[in-house]
Amino acid sequence: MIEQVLLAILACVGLSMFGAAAGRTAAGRLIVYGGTVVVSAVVLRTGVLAIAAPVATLTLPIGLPGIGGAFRLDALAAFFLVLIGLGGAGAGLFAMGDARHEQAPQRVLPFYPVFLASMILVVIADDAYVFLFAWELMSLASWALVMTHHQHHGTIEAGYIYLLMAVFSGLVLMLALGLLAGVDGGFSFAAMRVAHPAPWAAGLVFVLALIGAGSKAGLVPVHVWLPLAHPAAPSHVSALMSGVMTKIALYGFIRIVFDLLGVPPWWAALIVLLLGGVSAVLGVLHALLERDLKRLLAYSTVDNIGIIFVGVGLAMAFRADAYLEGAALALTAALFHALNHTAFKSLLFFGAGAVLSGSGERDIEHLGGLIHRMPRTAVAVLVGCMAIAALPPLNGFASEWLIFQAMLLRPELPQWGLKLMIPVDAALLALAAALAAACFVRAFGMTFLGRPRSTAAEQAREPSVFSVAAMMLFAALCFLAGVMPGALIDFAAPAVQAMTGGRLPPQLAASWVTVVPVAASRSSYSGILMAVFIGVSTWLSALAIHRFASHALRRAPFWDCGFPDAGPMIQYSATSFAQPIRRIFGSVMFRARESVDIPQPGDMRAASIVRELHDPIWDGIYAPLARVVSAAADRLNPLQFLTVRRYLVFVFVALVALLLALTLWQ
Amino acid sequence: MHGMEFDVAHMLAGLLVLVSFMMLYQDRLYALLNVLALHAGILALSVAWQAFIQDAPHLYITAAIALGIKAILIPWALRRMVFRMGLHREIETVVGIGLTMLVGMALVALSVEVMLPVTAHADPVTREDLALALSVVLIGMLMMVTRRNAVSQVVGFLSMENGIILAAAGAHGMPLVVEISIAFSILVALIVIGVFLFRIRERFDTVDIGALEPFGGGRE
Amino acid sequence: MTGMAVIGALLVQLVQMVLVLAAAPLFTGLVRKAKARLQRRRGPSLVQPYRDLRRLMGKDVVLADNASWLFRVAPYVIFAATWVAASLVPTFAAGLLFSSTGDLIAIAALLGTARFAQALAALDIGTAFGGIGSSREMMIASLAEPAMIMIVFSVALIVGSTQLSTIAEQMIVLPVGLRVSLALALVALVIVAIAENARIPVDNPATHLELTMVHEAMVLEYSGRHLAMIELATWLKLVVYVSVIVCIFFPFGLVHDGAGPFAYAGGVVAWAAKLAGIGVLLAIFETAIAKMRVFRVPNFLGASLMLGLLGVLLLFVSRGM
Amino acid sequence: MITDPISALLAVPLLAAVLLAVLPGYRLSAALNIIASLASLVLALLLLFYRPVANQYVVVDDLNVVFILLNSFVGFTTSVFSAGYIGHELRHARLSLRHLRFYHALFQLMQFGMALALLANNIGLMWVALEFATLTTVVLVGLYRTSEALEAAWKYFILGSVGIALALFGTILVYLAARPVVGEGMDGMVWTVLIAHARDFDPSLLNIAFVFLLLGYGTKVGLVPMHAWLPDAHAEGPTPVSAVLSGLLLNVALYALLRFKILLAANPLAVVPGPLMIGVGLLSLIFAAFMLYRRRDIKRLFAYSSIEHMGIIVFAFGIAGPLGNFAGLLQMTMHSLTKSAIFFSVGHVAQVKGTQRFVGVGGLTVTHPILGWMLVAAVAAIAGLPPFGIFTSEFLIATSSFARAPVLAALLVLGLLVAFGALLLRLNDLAFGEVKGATERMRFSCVPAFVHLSLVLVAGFWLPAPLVGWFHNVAALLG
Repeated sequence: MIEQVLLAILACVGLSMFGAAAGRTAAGRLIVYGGTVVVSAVVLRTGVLAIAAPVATLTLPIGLPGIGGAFRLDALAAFFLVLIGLGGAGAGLFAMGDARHEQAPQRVLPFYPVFLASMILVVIADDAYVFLFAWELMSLASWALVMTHHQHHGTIEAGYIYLLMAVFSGLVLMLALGLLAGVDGGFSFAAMRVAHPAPWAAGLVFVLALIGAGSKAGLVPVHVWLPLAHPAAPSHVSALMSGVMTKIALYGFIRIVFDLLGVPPWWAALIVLLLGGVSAVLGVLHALLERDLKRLLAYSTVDNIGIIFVGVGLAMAFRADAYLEGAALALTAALFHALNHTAFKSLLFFGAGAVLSGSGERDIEHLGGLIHRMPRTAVAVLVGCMAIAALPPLNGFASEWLIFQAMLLRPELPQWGLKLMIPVDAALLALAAALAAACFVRAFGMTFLGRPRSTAAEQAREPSVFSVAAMMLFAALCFLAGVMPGALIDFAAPAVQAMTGGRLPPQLAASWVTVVPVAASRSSYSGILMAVFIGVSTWLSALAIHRFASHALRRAPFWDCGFPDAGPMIQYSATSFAQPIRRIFGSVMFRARESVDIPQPGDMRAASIVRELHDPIWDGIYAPLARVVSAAADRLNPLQFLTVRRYLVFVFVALVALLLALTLWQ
Repeated sequence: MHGMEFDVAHMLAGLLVLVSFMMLYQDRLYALLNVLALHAGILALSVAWQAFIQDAPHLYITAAIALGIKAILIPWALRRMVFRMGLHREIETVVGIGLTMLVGMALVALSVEVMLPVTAHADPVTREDLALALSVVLIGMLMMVTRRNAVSQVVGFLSMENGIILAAAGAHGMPLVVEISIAFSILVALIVIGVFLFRIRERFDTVDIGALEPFGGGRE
Repeated sequence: MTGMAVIGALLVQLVQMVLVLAAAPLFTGLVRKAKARLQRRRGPSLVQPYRDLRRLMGKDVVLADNASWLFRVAPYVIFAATWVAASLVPTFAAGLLFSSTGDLIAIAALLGTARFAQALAALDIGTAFGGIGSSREMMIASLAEPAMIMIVFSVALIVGSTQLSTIAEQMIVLPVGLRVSLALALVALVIVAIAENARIPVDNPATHLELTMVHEAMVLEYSGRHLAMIELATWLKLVVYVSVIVCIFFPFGLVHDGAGPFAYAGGVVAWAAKLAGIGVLLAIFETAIAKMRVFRVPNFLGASLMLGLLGVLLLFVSRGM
Repeated sequence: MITDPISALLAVPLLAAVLLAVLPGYRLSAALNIIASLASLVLALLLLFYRPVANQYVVVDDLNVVFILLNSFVGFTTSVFSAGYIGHELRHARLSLRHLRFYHALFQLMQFGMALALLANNIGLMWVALEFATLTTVVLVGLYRTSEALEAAWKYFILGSVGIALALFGTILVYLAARPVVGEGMDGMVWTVLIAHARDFDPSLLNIAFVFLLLGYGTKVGLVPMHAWLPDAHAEGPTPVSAVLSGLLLNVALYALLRFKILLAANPLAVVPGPLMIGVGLLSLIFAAFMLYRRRDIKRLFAYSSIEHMGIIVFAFGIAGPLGNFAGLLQMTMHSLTKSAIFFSVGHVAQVKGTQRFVGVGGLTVTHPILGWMLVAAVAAIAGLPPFGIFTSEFLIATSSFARAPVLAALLVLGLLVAFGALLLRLNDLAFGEVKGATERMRFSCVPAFVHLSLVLVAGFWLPAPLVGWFHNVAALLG
């Protein structure tokens, strides 16, 4: 089975070569993206088959010289293969339609399959070299894709920060794995599993893994590249980056911390929980204040990554106390939410892409009323928005509900730090969920509802059939995962058990409609019944209305408060929608300031409102770092201008110093 | 190893160090060139003496080279150059002469200190010789880095290299000494020619970067 | 359980769904009446809400030109979501048939679905008021929801469940000493309920002065049968919240499934009594205080969030867990 | 005597030099240059299979055969590249035919010098050969006769000469350390003899010797603080010379250093060279990393990146151990291939754009897709990103050193990151963004650079088993 995966990788390489050759032709485009769809489907199938199957390993004479490359397909890998397969298939399908709008296909096609392949390779890698090789290749390929529209404003900066952070994460992971490998270089994961590092080493490895994987996943405070890079790339690539690549980072974290490292101390869980909660709230707040549709989605990815990491942190906490069922529940919730996020975030990015190529506009202040121009897209995106806003009966709610259930197991924990941290996290998560609802009401409302705010929005067109198909597919996925959570929980069970040692009671076996994570008396949820009830009662009420109420319906202009023919500009804008939130949270967190300028009567100038936001993370960490480096560079640069004699002075001083050192040493 | 031979060799080497110090406190170019000639002369003597006591005839060639090229030819060439190119005659120093001398003392101390632990079965001659040679080398380098104009730097390089030849000659039965000394003479000749051709006057070292503008450093 | 029992349970469930639906307008009528009395007015009759409903059903719908399908579907979704939430709350009998469908969190989320639909519908026409309304509604919700979760937490930690039926059963036999955090939770929940139901001091259900209103601004464009559905859903929501409060904090007289018909009747009476009592209290409260400015609402809700957290932390102290 | 591949390997470049010095005409001499380089490549390959016995002057062992092969290979590709390059220079009258004869002759002489230095079994001979090679490059650097070129050559010359002197002093000390054991005369300088008796040498003399050798040969390697000549020399000389400097001469100097490291490692009492090398390596790495930021000249940028990589390599050899040495050797090989490929591409860039300043170059991937993407790939490779071979060596260095000395490894990683920041910044200017500079079509082949890059690419996935075994032997040799 693992051979299939490797073949899929090879196929991707072939596709990328083909793409480099025939990138400009429409046929080439269709073949490459179609090929990626097929490859993804194969990978998806393999994952589904392999998750319950026994572990398969394979060693090839490539990779680290003299040692060779080890590959392994276990339950966790299989689960993430499913994720990649889903995301890849969807993105490929969407791209088959959407990529016809691409101006520079020859900059996308050669790298897209490599990107996909590298993600697959990360998941099946079984030694440090192959793992990091694939990890950094993933960064490099996605960087090339981010640079596609390099002549657009800001893309180069985005690419720069992205690759720099990516290489940073790679190097940090390199150190972590190096420490795990030990002095005599046991680079294979098999060796690391049996070698138990000293406590200090374990702690260090954990911190490094958190920084390294976190900065690829987009965890605050190492998330800054994400909202820059994801929007800059072509839409289907953004979908893949947000929907899948961040999950690969999650995989890296789980693989190192749960599988290779043994059991990290409880304070590690505390850190993860803290960062997770902060990421969730900060991410969604940023999203809520964002005007650019794709950046909004990118920030909401930071939010969801935070939620996922809260789940992982809970699992670590329970694991540190050997409470395996709890750990299993928490990790299941995290993996489930990761899967869901792949589904709805890809869907939303497809939607954003459809809007972008349909109207040429991604600033929601200039959109509106697209529900009339792009009805199918609107339906799909609406489902996505409801899913990401964690509304029943869709999948977003199911996974967040599981996370809350895991949090309610907290009393079993002895450590006070965790006891106090978890309720706070719960509040943060609830806040994030509510803000996400607000955020996506805003996003959907401003984009699809109301009246068009620009001619671009007026002339928007529905995307091609491929793109619509991709969106509908994922909408259906969101619904299915929402109504049948039990199936997915059972599906993820082998991976969870492999990582935590515990497992949840099988859901479908007990009762195929309801999810009972711990005990029926404790809590239960049935997405399918929920859906049925809502459907039935909607139908009933509609029936009753049509039975008893009048059917008369008049069309008329909306209530304009007595201002005749008010233009679309009087609509509530995205900025004004976010204003209450900005005022409540932003003033503290982003030092948000607004200055309104209303001219005197008779004055002809337009009224204006200026608002400024500061990103505390950027101002607090990255700007100072950049300043330090550039200051050092400036200080050292004069050494370029010295004269021969001064260089000789260096040599002389070095010589004398070394001789001196030698005498002292003897 | 006969005591007297040993003392003579030793005396000559010490003399060389002494002359190096004399170089350090010269502040006139011509005088410096004279001292250089003296330096090379003494080197020639000590090499010749080594040739005698090791009865290694090929060392006489080295001695001859030292005498012919370093003690006569090069000083003469440099003198002409100073005359032709109208370099101004006094040497601009970076740090004061006195301080330079002190540093020189420290360097001698250092080189003795460094060579001290060399165990006895590397015979004493070598050890002492090496200590002195090393101090000559270091002082030569000190000269190069504390003098601002090209000629005196060339002189510094020459004295440094004299130290090396001294060490080489002192090393009993060391092969290739002649070849090396020849190679070195060529090198020095090239440097002198370079100074002459490239018209590298005080520009060899200037205090302000501005003067280097069109040059390598300035490019950046 | 046997088929007979299933039918019985189903019956109870249906009865309670219908009952809640039927009682909702009456409860609102009661509150209005009580308020009027407190303001020395005669006020409308108790059944006025039913009349309003009939009238609205009879009228034709005036739909804005650019209204989309979403605008027309929203009322039904809002109503349905609220009604399903109502069906999950034990009113007079615990251990309902459907209660396994969702717990307290799910109920809150269902009301969230309704809110989501309403906020979107408000934006559909593209007027200033719809925008104001939905923006403020989401702002309030974003603060109310964490508070709600905190309440769920403190309750769930005490009884070890988020299932309302279980909670109700546990609450009756509760050890003394946890009352403090419960009291805090109660206050917090009341605040949340007030905010979520657009009552004074957060919002004024009676006002039509656009700039001060939240809920009314959202439904401004609705008319006829659509408005009827929305109004009904609003009243239903109020009853849901009251029932939740009652079920958690005053679960006395709650009947367990499998009891005899008379017991059920008793349960219904008890529930009605509790409802009436709370309705009067609400009326008094609303008459006593004035509506606050929109930007003082966050502090109001923040207070409830803090109370919730405090309650959770106090649990450690009082139970040492 | 030509039957013996070693003397053939030495004779070929010499004869070629003589011929090239007299032959007129650009095409002929370029062709001859290529042929001669090819011949030495073939002979080097021959050495793989037929290994003659060492005599007092020359030896072929595991250590140097790698370098000989690498040298002759890069020398060959460079000669191919230089044919096209020089043609362009002639067309634009930056060089005259007279210069050209000079250039080609010196090119072969340099090859001779390096080959001799590598083959030498005699530390004195090695010294002479290395100095000879250096002098030829000095003249080549000054080839253009511009004031900048002359300044660069002069800097190189002076610093080089001081380095020469120090290295010689070190060599003498080694002889003195050896003499009491192996007796007077030539044996005291024959490598094979030295290494055989190294354990009995006087350690304190060896220590002092190593200090001088480190500084002396380190000057040629371009280690900070003796690096000053390197950026100028790379920037001002003809591009093929820059390629050879970075790709080969630095390696040869490092090879000399390694020989003596082995000597010290073989002596139990001598000071461990590790700390010294680690210190100098880190210093070079971090210093170069920061110096990369303010560069305005493309070739100078990559010259500093060579300093950076030499720092990494010396660091690796300082860390030592089988992994460290292996990584160091791999990094040396990969670096010479990649860096010369970079200089080939940069040479093309400078020729199509008419300038080698960053201000004049931009948006290459738009105007010259092949060249642009090749440059992107090359920089990705030099920055140690997969799928290229340098990733392998840097992976080994970072992981193996972090397990031993976390702090040092952290510093190493810091340096790598800082350097990468600068490289990427510059790469964005060159390859992306709005188009700057002339858009003249390319009139030359990218084949040499392409060949190098594909080799590096393959190395990222897979190294042939014999090569690996070979590296392992050498690593063991290095202790």
